[in-house]
Amino acid sequence: MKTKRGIFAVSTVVVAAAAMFASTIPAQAAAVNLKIGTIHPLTGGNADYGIGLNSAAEFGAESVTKAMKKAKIAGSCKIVAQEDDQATPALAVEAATKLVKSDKVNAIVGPLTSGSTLAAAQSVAVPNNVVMIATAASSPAVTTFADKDLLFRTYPSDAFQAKVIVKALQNSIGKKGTINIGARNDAFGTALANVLTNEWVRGGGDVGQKVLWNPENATFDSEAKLLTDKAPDAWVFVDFPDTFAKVGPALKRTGKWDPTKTFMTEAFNNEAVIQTIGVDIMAGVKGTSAISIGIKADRWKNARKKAKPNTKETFVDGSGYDATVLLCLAALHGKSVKSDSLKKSLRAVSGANGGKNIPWTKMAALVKAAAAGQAFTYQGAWTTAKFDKAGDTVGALFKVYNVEADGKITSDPKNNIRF
Amino acid sequence: MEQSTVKQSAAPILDVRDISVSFGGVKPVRGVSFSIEKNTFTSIIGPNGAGKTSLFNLISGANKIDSGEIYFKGDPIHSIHAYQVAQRGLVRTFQGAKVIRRLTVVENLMMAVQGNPGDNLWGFLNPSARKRFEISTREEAMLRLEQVGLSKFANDFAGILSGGQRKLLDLSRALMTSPSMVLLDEPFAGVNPTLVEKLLEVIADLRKNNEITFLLIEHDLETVMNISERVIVMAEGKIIADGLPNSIYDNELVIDAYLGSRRKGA
Amino acid sequence: MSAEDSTQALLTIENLEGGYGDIKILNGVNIKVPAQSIVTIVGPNGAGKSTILKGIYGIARVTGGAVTINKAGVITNVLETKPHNLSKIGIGYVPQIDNVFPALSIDENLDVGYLDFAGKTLEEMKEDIYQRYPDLAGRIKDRAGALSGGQRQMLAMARALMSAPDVLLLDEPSAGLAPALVDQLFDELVKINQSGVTILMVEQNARRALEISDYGYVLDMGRNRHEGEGRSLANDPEIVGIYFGKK
Amino acid sequence: MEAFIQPGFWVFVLTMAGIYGIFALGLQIQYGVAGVMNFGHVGMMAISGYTIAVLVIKYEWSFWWAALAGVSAAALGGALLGLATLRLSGDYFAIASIAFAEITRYLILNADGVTGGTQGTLAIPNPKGFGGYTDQVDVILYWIMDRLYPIFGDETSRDMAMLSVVWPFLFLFIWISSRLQKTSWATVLRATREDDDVPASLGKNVFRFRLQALVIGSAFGGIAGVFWAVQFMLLAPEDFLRIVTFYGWMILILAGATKVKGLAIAAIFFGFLYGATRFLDFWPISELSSPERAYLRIFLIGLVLVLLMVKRPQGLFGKREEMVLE
Amino acid sequence: MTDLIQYLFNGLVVGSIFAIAAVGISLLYSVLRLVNFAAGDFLTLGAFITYFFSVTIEINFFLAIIISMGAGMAISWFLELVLWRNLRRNKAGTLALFLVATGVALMLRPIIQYVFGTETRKFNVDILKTYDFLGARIAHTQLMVLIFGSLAIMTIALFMSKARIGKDMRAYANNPSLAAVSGVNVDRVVMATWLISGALGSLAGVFQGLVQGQFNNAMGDTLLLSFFAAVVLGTIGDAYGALAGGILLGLFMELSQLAIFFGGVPSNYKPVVAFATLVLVLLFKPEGLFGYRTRKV
Repeated sequence: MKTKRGIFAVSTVVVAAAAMFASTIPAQAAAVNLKIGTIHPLTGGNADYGIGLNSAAEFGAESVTKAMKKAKIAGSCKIVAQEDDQATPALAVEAATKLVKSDKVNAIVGPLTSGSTLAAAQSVAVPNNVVMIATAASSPAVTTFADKDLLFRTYPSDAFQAKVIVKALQNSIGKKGTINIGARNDAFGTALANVLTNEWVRGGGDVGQKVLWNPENATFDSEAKLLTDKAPDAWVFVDFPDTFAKVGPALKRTGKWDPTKTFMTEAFNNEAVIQTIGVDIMAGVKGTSAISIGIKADRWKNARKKAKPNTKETFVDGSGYDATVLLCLAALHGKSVKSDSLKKSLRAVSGANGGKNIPWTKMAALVKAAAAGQAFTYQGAWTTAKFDKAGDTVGALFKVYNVEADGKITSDPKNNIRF
Repeated sequence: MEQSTVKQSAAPILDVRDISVSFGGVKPVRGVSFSIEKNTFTSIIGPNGAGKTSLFNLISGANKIDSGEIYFKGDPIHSIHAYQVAQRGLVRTFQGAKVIRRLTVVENLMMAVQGNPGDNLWGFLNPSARKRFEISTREEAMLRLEQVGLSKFANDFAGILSGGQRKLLDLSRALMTSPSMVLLDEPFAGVNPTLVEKLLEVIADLRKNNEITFLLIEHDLETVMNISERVIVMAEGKIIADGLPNSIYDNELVIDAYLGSRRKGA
Repeated sequence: MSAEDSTQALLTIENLEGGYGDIKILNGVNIKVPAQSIVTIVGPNGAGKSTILKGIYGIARVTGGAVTINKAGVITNVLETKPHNLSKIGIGYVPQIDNVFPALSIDENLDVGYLDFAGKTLEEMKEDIYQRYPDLAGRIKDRAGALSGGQRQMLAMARALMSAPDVLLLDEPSAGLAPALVDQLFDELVKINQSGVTILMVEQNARRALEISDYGYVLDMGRNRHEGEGRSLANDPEIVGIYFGKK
Repeated sequence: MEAFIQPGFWVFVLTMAGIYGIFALGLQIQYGVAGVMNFGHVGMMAISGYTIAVLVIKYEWSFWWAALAGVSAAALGGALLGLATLRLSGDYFAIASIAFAEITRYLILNADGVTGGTQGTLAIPNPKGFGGYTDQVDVILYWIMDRLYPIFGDETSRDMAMLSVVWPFLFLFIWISSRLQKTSWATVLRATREDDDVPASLGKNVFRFRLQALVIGSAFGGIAGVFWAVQFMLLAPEDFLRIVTFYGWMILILAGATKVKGLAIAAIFFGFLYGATRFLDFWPISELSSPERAYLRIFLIGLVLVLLMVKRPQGLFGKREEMVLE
Repeated sequence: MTDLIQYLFNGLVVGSIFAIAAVGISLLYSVLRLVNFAAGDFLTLGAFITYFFSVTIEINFFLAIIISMGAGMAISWFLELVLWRNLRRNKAGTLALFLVATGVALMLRPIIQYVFGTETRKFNVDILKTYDFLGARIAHTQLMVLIFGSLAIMTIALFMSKARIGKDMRAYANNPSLAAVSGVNVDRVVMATWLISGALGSLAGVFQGLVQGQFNNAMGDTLLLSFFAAVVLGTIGDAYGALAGGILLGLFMELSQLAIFFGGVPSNYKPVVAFATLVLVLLFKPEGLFGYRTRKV
């Protein structure tokens, strides 16, 4: 027994030493230098989101690099080029081609829109075997798209989001209500509105009015009128803040809209956005949003504000940060910048293979764990990605947020939705 | 209105019946009727604003008439497009001579030929026929240019031609369509006398050999008197006299039209 | 031309040459317009009558000669004055066609013609005009495009008079007018002249115009061909010869 | 600099230049020959591309028949536009043609049951469950890539195969077009550019000639749409904004409106301008943030367009009077 | 009935913005033969300059609007001096002007983005206050636009019909050569045209920002074609026509959603209504609704 215990102890020490040796030496021997390129709309109507995501991605790369230096892990994780696609698919392809062919990046973060994402993946990422993590593409088509497992996304699919919203709705008004749906007439809005309709009707509910609005409309009063003429049990709006900033006042002005019966997407889980649109419009609105377990969203915002004081935040920024950090961690984890390795490691570090939760706040622990080749669950600034087979995020936990009368966003953990 | 002494046969080549037109508040042509015999040379004279060019615009189909009828070779032409009128063999020249400045002189002429397979888009598919046609067209065009002394400009842009040369080009181009009748709108104004002589010869030759009918608007009355078999005088949109050239000299109405009537009682 | 002559003449045209593009129409035209007179230029079609006026207004190209206006001893070179400043040196012009603004009302047509240093206020000026043309006064709000030919001509003249010109240049004022209106027009011109405005006109209706003119010029082939006192020139058989090419 | 000299991106840029070249060729026939100012040309490309995608994905047509149908649909679009508005004078027609292209785009955007709507062609409902339409062409492209591989090795790409297809076609079309422009058909059209009355007085149906030019030009727009569809393998309504038409015009003006043979060089020039501005990251421009560099890029393209029109409206190869005499 | 009043009202609000922007475009076309493709970006610029002065620097909103109109005038005039004048001197054709205007728009847009940022902005105006009117709901901002818009429209109309330079502009647009011989100073007319269109562009931008509640840098460009539709509807080159065309188009776009029109045109087809109106007008009445055919000489 004694000897056995002794042997066990010795072997443990040896194994541990070997493990330590293994985890430090090879890393120094083959330093991993990951080159990332980003594609976002930096000009045009969607530039606001693109610029925010861009700086968030930079912040992500810098955070990882800093932590690596501190932990004396050799190698780097760099954003080598940032391209503009004006949210048009053709330009996204052009940008991706430049990143892959000229800058020789190992991975791409972006683009923003589903159209751009699919085009860039289809024409560039897939044929050239380059990993891509989309930052805001939500179209269900991304899931079914034949991507040779190269296309990931940190933003949840509409199919998934719709389920969450429907669940929240059902928890709130029951399964058999009538809802009115308003959505922006673009890839994001129409897809989510459709899936939402299907899910809600399947659950036994009714859809009264469904109105699609063009983001570039001069006014939205007529649309607001259609949506409020017959009061439903609840409203669901699928929109981005820049458009809803025009729709919201129009809704309010009808006098028939009840914000407390309104559910919205994650885009509005942001106090700055609430302020911009107007607290008096948004007070009472509910919505669902993916959350990281145990960390307040504000912490990331404050941290970025410190690191990048000049960029204005938008709701989606955390997604760009997570995408970049995950790529860097995956490179460390697989000790390679090759796509096949990145693909595999992205799952290992995102929590798809299980492992303990490590939040983004503990970057040192994250890089060490990754460099050690461990599987863990990265608790991101935006969500817990847990990439599934299709590369979609199936984040674990959603909160139901509520906009208070003073514009603060609160949520009751009791209402959290778990998948 | 004074009726002509020129004989009228049963089937005139051009028959204009009581046509009128108005633009806005202006009525440039008011109830004009006349007919033109085949292979004749008739001139229309009259002071500025008499409606002569407006009349040509109506006959050639460039403008639509408000009322009346126009027959060419027995068929009505008042309700068809200008290009259809031209295709039937009634072509015109323009006051001030319109040339296509950015086409070469010879291209200006070649464009006028009818039935060019190259005109038809599908003619593109039959290059040999097109080529053959264009070669023969070019020959014909060069001949015409030689006639009027423009052959040395054949491959220059028409834009470089002087006013007189443009008139020659305009006339030659009209003739390239192989017309049976030509409306000439002041073809001699600004052309130097020797070329006018030349032109007159060409016209005489055409009348003799090709049986082309001419209707002329001209200001230079001397020329008109010399070459016309018949003169129609217009004033204020109406025909005020129609007859043999010499008859109009003594016509008080005509003199009044030109010099203005005296004040009544003056 | 003697110095004395040129001081008497309000408007002097000397050896004017020019045309359109490279087509030369004027081959040296000399015209003198004494103050307070009516001078008429006649001649067969294509003689270059209108080109003189268009040359003054920069619409036709002038290649030689001079045009001067002499107001109380102050001599101004007309050819070097921009078209929009000609009304300021006392020259009013009524083109033959397109001589009103069809989209503007009658009142507005007059407003556009008004010059603020004309000595009278706009209202006074318009009052004068409307008194002179009661036909126009009745429909001041109507678009000029809705006017008949005669009324248009009247309006065009009225517009030119709004700048209180010393000399009025008229390009075939009777063109396109019904015979009854022609009488009215020439009566009108005499009245305008009597109110102190010098008139230089180009006219197709040679006899009628010359009858009211103090002096007349006959042009042919862009040159002075004949001239004389108005009424006698009107009855001069030589004109018929010039017109009908009997040389 | 190192990134700048990598060939891969330039292969893409050249391919796109070729497609834009074919696109501009349509405008060249319409404007350079017939004087028709079509500012809705991008609509024809959209019509063609979408026709192909819908027919292949939804109705399982062969790509080749679908491509033929696409080009025909674009030509038909041109005919429709022409029949409706070609009698209008220049600027009116230009505005009407923009409206036509925008209507086309909005219809594509909103007819989601047919076109995939906002989601792009991937969302076209189809029996197979996957919205690709390039399988048949890809067979050829891969065959070409196999032939290119021994020469270029790992640099071989689908773009390279496309490049080797697009450019011969561009040259072929330029050749056809220049032949076409030697016919008397083109002579008549050049005459109509200056004056309608003269050709009409010579028995030429001006409207028919002009309509033909519009239809042929639109067909070239449709052909560009075929290549565009193959190149991107996926179409979305945002690809067909009116700015694309202006890029076509820019190439045409660079070439000199009447100089069909200059188009190829102008297309390369434009492609380079458009692509090279993505590399504006050397000092001192590198001091700017990436969004600022993106603004600068758009600004520069605008500036080049303005300077070109002010300083050299006749383009690289054209004669000045071509532009002056509108 | 309430529906009708509501849509009518919404249409009038949109229409008055269209009208104000369309007059500027129409004047530029009639005087300079310039189809101003940069007009949309001038709207955006006007809104942002007003924002800068009224929100960032916090001066009076109306004063800020006036400053912004002044800036619009200044920039327009500047472009005339450095660009358009030279093009006219070079006898640039319609196409050249088309393309240069597009180039200007391409240049202006990034400048606006660079200077004012990409964020969504809003004025310090209560966008929620509403009034009841015969069952229809009327927003404070809409009412502001309607009142000040009508004032602006009346001012423009008065200016065009009463002020000397306004009449000169119309005269010049109507018959340039006669205007010149009538003593109209062409240089002054050109300058006035730019100044007016610059000022109106800014004003329309502010109004649009007010009606939307919020705006970003893409605001003007997306509306550009609607403005052109309004200009064509009201007869190109006719200032009064543009005013009427703008209001009609606004009404037409909003009223098309009423059930009596094909069961109500869905909201996402609204732009199609505008462009289709444009094409139909061009098709059946190319001289515009208020145009009249002039004599063919």
